[in-house]
Amino acid sequence: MTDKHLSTQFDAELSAVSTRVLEMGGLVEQQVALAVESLVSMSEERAAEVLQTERRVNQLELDIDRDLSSIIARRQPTARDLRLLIGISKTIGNLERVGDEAARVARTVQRLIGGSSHGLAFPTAQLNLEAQLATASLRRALDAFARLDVDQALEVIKQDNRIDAEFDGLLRTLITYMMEDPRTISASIDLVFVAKALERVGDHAKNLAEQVVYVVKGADIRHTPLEGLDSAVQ
Amino acid sequence: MTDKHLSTQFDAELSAVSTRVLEMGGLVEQQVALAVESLVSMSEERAAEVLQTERRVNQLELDIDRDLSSIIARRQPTARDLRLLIGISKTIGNLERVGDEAARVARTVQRLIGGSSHGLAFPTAQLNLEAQLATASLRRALDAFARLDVDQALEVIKQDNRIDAEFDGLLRTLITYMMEDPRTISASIDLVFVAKALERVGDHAKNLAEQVVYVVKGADIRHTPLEGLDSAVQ
Amino acid sequence: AQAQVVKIDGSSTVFPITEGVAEDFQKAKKGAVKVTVGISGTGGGFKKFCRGETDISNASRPILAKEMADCKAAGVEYFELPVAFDALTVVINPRNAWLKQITVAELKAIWEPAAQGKVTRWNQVNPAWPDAPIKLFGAGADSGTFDYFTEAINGKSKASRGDFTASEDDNVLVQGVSSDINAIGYFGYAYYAENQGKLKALPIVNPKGQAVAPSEAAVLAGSYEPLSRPIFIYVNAKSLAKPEVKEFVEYMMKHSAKIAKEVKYVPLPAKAYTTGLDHLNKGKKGTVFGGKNEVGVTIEELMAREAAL
Amino acid sequence: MPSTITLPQNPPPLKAESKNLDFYYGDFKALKGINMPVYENKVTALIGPSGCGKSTFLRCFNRMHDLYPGHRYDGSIHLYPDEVDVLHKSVDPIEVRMRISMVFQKPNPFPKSIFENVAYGLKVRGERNRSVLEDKVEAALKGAALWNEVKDRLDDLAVNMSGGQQQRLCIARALATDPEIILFDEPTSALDPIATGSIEELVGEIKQKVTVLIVTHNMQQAARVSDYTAYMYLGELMEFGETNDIFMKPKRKETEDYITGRFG
Amino acid sequence: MPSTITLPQNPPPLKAESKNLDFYYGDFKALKGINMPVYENKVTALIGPSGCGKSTFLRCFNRMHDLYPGHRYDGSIHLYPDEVDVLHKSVDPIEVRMRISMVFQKPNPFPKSIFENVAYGLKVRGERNRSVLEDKVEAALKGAALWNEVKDRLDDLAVNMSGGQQQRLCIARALATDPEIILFDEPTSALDPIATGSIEELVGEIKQKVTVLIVTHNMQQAARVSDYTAYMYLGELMEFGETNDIFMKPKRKETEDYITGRFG
Amino acid sequence: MNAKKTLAIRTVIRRARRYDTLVALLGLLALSIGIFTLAALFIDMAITGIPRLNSEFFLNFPSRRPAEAGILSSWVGSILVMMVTAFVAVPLGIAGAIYLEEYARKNWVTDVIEINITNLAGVPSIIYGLLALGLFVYTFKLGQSILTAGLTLALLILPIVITATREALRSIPQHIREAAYACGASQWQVVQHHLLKYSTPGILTGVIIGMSRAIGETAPIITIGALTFIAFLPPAPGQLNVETGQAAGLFDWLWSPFTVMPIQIFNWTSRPDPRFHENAAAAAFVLVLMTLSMNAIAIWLRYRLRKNIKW
Amino acid sequence: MAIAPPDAIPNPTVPLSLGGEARLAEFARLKKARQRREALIEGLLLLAASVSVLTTVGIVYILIRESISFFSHVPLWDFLTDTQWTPLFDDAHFGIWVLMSGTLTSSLVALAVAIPLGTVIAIYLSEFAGHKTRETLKPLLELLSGVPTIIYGFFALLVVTPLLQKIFPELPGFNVLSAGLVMGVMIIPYVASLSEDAMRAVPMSLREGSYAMGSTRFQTAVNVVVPAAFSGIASAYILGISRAVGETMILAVAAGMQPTLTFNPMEPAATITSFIVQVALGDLPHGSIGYQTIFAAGLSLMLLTLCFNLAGYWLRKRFREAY
Ligand SMILES: Nc1ncnc2c1ncn2[C@@H]1O[C@H](COP(=O)(O)OP(=O)(O)OP(=O)(O)O)[C@@H](O)[C@H]1O
Ligand SMILES: Nc1ncnc2c1ncn2[C@@H]1O[C@H](COP(=O)(O)OP(=O)(O)OP(=O)(O)O)[C@@H](O)[C@H]1O
Ligand SMILES: [Mg+2]
Ligand SMILES: [Mg+2]
Ligand SMILES: O=P([O-])([O-])[O-]
Repeated sequence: MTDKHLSTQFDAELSAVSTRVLEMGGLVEQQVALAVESLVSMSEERAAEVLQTERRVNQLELDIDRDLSSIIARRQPTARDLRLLIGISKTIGNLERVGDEAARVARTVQRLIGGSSHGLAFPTAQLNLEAQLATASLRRALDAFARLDVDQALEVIKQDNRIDAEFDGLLRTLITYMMEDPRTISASIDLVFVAKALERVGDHAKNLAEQVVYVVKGADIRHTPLEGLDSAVQ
Repeated sequence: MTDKHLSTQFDAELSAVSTRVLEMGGLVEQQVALAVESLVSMSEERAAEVLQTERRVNQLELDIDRDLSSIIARRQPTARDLRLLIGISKTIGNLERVGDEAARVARTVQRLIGGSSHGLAFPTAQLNLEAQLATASLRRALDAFARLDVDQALEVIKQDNRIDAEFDGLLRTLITYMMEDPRTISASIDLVFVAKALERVGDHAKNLAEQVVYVVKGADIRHTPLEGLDSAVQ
Repeated sequence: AQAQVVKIDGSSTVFPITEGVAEDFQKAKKGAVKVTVGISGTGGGFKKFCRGETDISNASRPILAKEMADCKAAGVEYFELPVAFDALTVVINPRNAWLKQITVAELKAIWEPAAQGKVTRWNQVNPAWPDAPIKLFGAGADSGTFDYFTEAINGKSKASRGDFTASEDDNVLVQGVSSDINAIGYFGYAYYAENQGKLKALPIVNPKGQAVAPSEAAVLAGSYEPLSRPIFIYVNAKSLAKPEVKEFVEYMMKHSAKIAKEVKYVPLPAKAYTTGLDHLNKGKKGTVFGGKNEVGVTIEELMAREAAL
Repeated sequence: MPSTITLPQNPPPLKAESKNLDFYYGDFKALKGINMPVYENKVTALIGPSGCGKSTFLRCFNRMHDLYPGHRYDGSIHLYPDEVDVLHKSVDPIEVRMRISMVFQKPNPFPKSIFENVAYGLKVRGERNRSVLEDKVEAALKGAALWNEVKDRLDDLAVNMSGGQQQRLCIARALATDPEIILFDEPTSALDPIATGSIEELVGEIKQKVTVLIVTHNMQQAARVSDYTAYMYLGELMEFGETNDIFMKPKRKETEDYITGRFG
Repeated sequence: MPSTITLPQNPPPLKAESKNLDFYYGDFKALKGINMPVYENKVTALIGPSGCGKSTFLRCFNRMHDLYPGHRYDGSIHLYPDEVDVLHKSVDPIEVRMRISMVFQKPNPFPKSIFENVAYGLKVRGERNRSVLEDKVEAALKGAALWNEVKDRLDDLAVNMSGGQQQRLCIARALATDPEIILFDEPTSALDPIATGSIEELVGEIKQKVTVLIVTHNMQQAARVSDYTAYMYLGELMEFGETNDIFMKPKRKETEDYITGRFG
Repeated sequence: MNAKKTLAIRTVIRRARRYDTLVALLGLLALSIGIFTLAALFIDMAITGIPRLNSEFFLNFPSRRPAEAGILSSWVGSILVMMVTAFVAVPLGIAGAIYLEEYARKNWVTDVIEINITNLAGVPSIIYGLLALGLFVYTFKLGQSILTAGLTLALLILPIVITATREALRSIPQHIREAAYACGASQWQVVQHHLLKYSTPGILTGVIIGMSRAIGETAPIITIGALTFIAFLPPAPGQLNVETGQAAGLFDWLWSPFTVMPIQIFNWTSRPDPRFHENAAAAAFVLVLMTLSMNAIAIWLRYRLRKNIKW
Repeated sequence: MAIAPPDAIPNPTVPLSLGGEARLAEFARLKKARQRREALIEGLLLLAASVSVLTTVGIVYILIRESISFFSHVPLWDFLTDTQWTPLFDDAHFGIWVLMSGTLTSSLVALAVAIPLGTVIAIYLSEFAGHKTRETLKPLLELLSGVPTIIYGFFALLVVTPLLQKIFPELPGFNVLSAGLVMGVMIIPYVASLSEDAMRAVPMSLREGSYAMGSTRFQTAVNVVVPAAFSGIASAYILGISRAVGETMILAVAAGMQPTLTFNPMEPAATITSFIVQVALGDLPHGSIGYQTIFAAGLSLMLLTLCFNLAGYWLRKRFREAY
């Protein structure tokens, strides 16, 4: 065929979906950042903004999922195309859950603001660090997805440990806080959930990265121990 | 066609996958029950058993997902068939996460057993109740899936509130425990996570139920508020 | 551009003579006059002639009453001019050694209608002849030859047995007789003359009791009886007004004798041609036969008769 | 049984509409009371099991049945904007065919040159001016994504091209006369997936200029190329609606059974 | 370019194998050094763009090319277990065809009764006993899922059946003689999705008894019915492997481009 | 497959193969009977006739002297008659076939016409002669001219041309018609632009088969009164008449008397003088060669035209 | 779910961008001119088509007109039952059966040659011979039908009959056998060529189907090709029969023109056609009863061929190729 016509329609549809996924990713990323910010600055508005975005993310998930099934129903995707669609389907699920975690953080912030624990000292720096790690992970995973970059995806997966370690540290710190001043327990438990949420963001970023590997290599590396990773990707 | 041949192969493949999903569901259900049991009886073996099962569940998730994509690649499913496949894909994701929660509980049990909090009094009854509610929800959701019973699925969705309420109550109880005796904080935090895990099981059961509605009715009711549910399903 | 054309049609028997004359005449006139000669049989020829479509009609028998009526109806008047003799020749296979001559009666016994299906062996005709099947070959029932032969032998025109091999094409008959030792057949003299190697002409016992074989001399002498017949051309009287037709007829009367010989017919005595021309010039129109075929008339007799339309 | 017709929320302008259309082959009633809209600049797909009357319905639009004896139309097919009833006795079928082109199942180029094939419709319309012809042929070939492949051999015989090229040529031939509607009767069933793909792309593109009605046996093709889908069964229109809905959420059990292959 | 051949981990027993197979139509080399295994009681699909040599390759297996002048085989196709080379000069093509049946693109029943069609192969093999014939015909028709439809009209002319039924009849005809391999050359391209579905079911079932080699233009069909898939291009075997792998994780870019429709 | 089964199959095959050999041999035998007859005929004609084939034979008029006789008037006549025949039969036949195949409704009338045409093809040619005599010669007064002969033979081969044209039209796939109609073509445009062009090879074949038949026909020409002796050629258009000084009109030759090859042959074969039979053989040889070359042209044309027509 | 009644479908809102008024006006103009031209052409074509019908009408008219006056002299009953045919004799008999027997016998002999040989040749050419062989042999064979029949006549008389006489010394010099045999050879190409065409037209897919079952060529030809091509082959046979029945010159030359009621091919016989040609060339006065016999005979011949053609038509209808 001289005229390069072939499958451009399908490709157009695919890239439209991919774009929306990235849009959703951007939204979610922003959501997480906002949530952390609202926590650190105890800002009611930021928290509200997060919850606002949450609705858009949910809608995006529904939309993209509908598009995906319509594409599958209409085009008979195979190989990489199909993996991409499946990968996207799992990716948006994860993104939505990241959004949920951010919303959870935002709701905690709202509760904290409304609560009595106002003047409490928080391990803000540590929380911030975990938040940074998690968002970075998320951003890198989304980036890997945008470029279908397996190496970067593997990087993300391998780095998940660090967030987990950070979470453990944070948890221990919070327990110390609580033991020192039982009045903070209620608020601290909230922070535990926040930390947990951030840790889950990291997990989801890892899941995203796994999907990138699946899309590109066709290898499903979920539940694969880190050691086995490189050989599975070959 | 007099000979009823048509699409029986596809139907056979579909039902093979469905069977495995139900098998996975059964495993997960059992896992949750075991996890709760291990917690209540502080049984090391039960906990180990849960973790054992976890690997099988993970494997099932991978297998079923592979089968799903292979079916999509090979058969051009549309309408209900496609929705079923997509529903299954989301269902097994949820089931796997239920398994994860059960594993989390089991790991907590292991930690509790290994820890120093031996003689502590726990709000076992309350935990047990939440666990009962969660597993019941899960069982009913799986049942609804097996029979593609929309009414039962809607039931499950509407009842999710009860588990959430139970969790809130439990959380408050635990905070009380912690405040009373700061030595139990560490162990209580573990229990908070257990309670959270059970609450999540309920959430996942709800997600399963949503998929049933999607498969049967083609209506994606995720993120739909309870009030809007009935009209969305029409 | 009305070219000068002389149109002749009719009998196939007469054709070779007319053709020869036409050929020479055209050459003599250096192509200024065109002559066409067709073959539609004597009957077909008269049909056209009596519609005024042809100038001259070849005829191997005299014009018949029906045709005379047709001509009359169309206002066609004509001159009847004999141009040559045809000697109907009875032939047998050259290997046939026992048959030397034949009488008219014997011929009749063989050919008469009553013989059909009954007289099938030679010895039924004459016990002296062998007990062998008779294979009969004769002219087609629609030919002048057939009419003449039946009239001459069976006494009635067209009265013949039907179970013989008939052909319009005399070569076919030649072939038939020459390939069968028990064969007997009859056709025009020319075909015998050209195939003397393959055939044997059977002498006919004439009314005077002589067995005469066909030959120019015998015919001219009038001794080959009753199987020699004159053949004619009929000339449309109106056409004679056209100089080319007149010229052609005159040319024909002058040269027929020579050409008849060339094509193995027996020419008439020279006087017959001049008498013919005479009749023409005197306007002696019509036929001398009165619409019937006749056998055994001599040429002199004919020339003397009064013609009628 | 009444048809299930789901009209879009904001329907695009109508290009044609069949109203209570019955069609008979002799005594056999092949179409039964078909009511269906055809929207302007949209692709409408007709699907259904073999013998359900898809081709019959399609061929009513350009009065192709008039070529054969013993046909009978009842009801009407209105063509907009002038609302002429193409099936009406007083309407000249040739005029209808000048407005509605058709592409057939098997590529059927005339055994003439590529140029003459594409120019044919124009010649029939009395166009003789060579340079006009050349321009229109080029435009049509470009519209059919064939120009680059054939521009250097416009005088070659069309039948020497590959099947996919031939079918694109037939599309160019149909396009050349600026038709208002193009009918496609299983245009790719004789082609391989590659050629099929290129034809499908093409259908997607030409709908910007013309309205397309396409019959196909290939469910996915209907799903891929069309905006609206009509499911026919035993001469009746069972369901009509937006393609996405028909394929993801058919309203009728029969439609679902058919598109999922559980029919029969 | 060497073919990418991914053999399964635990290969099933071999039924046939082509070794360095070249095929020429006159001077045109239509197949180039094809090496490919055919596993017993499995379905192997041949896919590839039009003209890539799928049919040509398939028709080597039963020496169908022998019917036409100007062909030449190089290399071999071994048939197991007896390892006879079906392409060898000394091997009688009729004997090969008695072991390897074929079903064609367009259903081609003989203009005879249904019974005669199915019994034809048996008669050719010298079977005259009516009751044996009846039994085998019944078994074959059952195997082709046609018995219930035709058992009351075995004496009807086969050409009066529907296209799908005719194709199943042709399968019954092929089955009746207990072949070791059945070759299918695009057996459903002339059929609608329903009939196609039933043929595909059938292929899935008969592979329990015979080995199947199928050419198809329909990617999904290959994916649906086959255990192994071979992708051919320009007369070469590009990739061979388990169907799932070929469709989900093709090794070669060319294969992937083809199955995803990005070829060309 | 076990050895026993193989053996059994081989026996069956061997038995079946015997019939193959038998039929092939029979076929060859049958063919050779035909070919042998043809060769015998041809060689026979050639041996007898070829010595006569010199330029004079072609340039001389008939004569009573065998050695001088030639076929000039007859071969010219044959060619002219064929021209008229072709000129009349081809357009009439094609037009009639087009009407029957493309325009006429398919009903019992068409059936009757169809039977009528097959039947006409089987009517002995001499009956056409009778018809022509009554119609052309007597009713229309066309005389015994080239025109009459041409028309008669045209009627004779009309069914052949019609049938061949209909076959050719029928072999044009319906989808070509549909394609043309779908482009908005009217019925006549479809015929003119497509059907006529694509059926040309088939029509040509029919025409030439018909002409080969016509050129050998004897009986009807005799009936209408073709001449046997004619020692001049029809006037060429513009040829000056020596006598009248008038130039011949463009179509004067149509009204001219004529003769044709078969009549010449027929006449010569029935001559007593065997040397005429040699002439007949020579003329027959020429006639067969004429037929042959017409067929050759047909094959060549068909091949050339078919090359560009594929569906 | 919106189930819309048909008239609820909204009307178009946007006017047609292409064309519009001008375009429609142009169409209307084209239409007028076109319709006039089409009507004229159809009329002309109809005229041409009617020529063949008129020819038949003419033939039938002429045959019947003359036959009527013939049958006013000769009772139909005699015509059909008399066992002698001597219309030109003084003692005229008009038993058409005599000529019919000759026609039928000679046709049977010819067909006994042409049909088996033609069919075998067709099978051989279509199923056994290679492409080259077929392409050379078939035109060669078709030449057989291009030879003027009068030449066949002499061939039968001068070559075949003497040969036959070597085998059957009793055989007369003129006989139906030799004429029929030669006529059979002449008809071979009609039968073979048309049958071969019909067999060729059987789609290759059917043949492939048969070969794929393990058939030999013979089995394929007999079981698949011939049945599938049956109607075409039947047409070829019918054409052959028509040719045989209508053949004139061979019989006129070689069969002996002897009107006897016999079905024995070893005897000479006259056929309807040879009788007609004989009379047409002869000296009979036109309009005489003898001359009219040729029309009665011609009418019988036409009826005979009509019967065969009707049979052929029926056969073709009944066994239309169905593959
Ligand atoms: N010319 C005809 N005469 C009589 N009946 C016909 C004719 N053409 C089609 N039919 C019948 O009309 C019905 C509809 O045929 P149609 O060709 O429209 O079906 P289709 O849906 O296009 O099928 P396919 O998918 O096989 O092309 C069928 O039952 C068919 O048998
Ligand atoms: N009889 C033949 N003579 C010469 N070349 C041929 C012949 N048959 C096929 N070919 C050529 O051989 C190549 C392979 O043809 P083949 O029919 O095997 O392709 P295919 O893959 O089956 O294509 P399709 O999908 O169109 O059936 C093509 O290039 C074709 O043009
Ligand atoms: Mg159709
Ligand atoms: Mg192929
Ligand atoms: O042609 P005839 O001489 O026999 O009349």
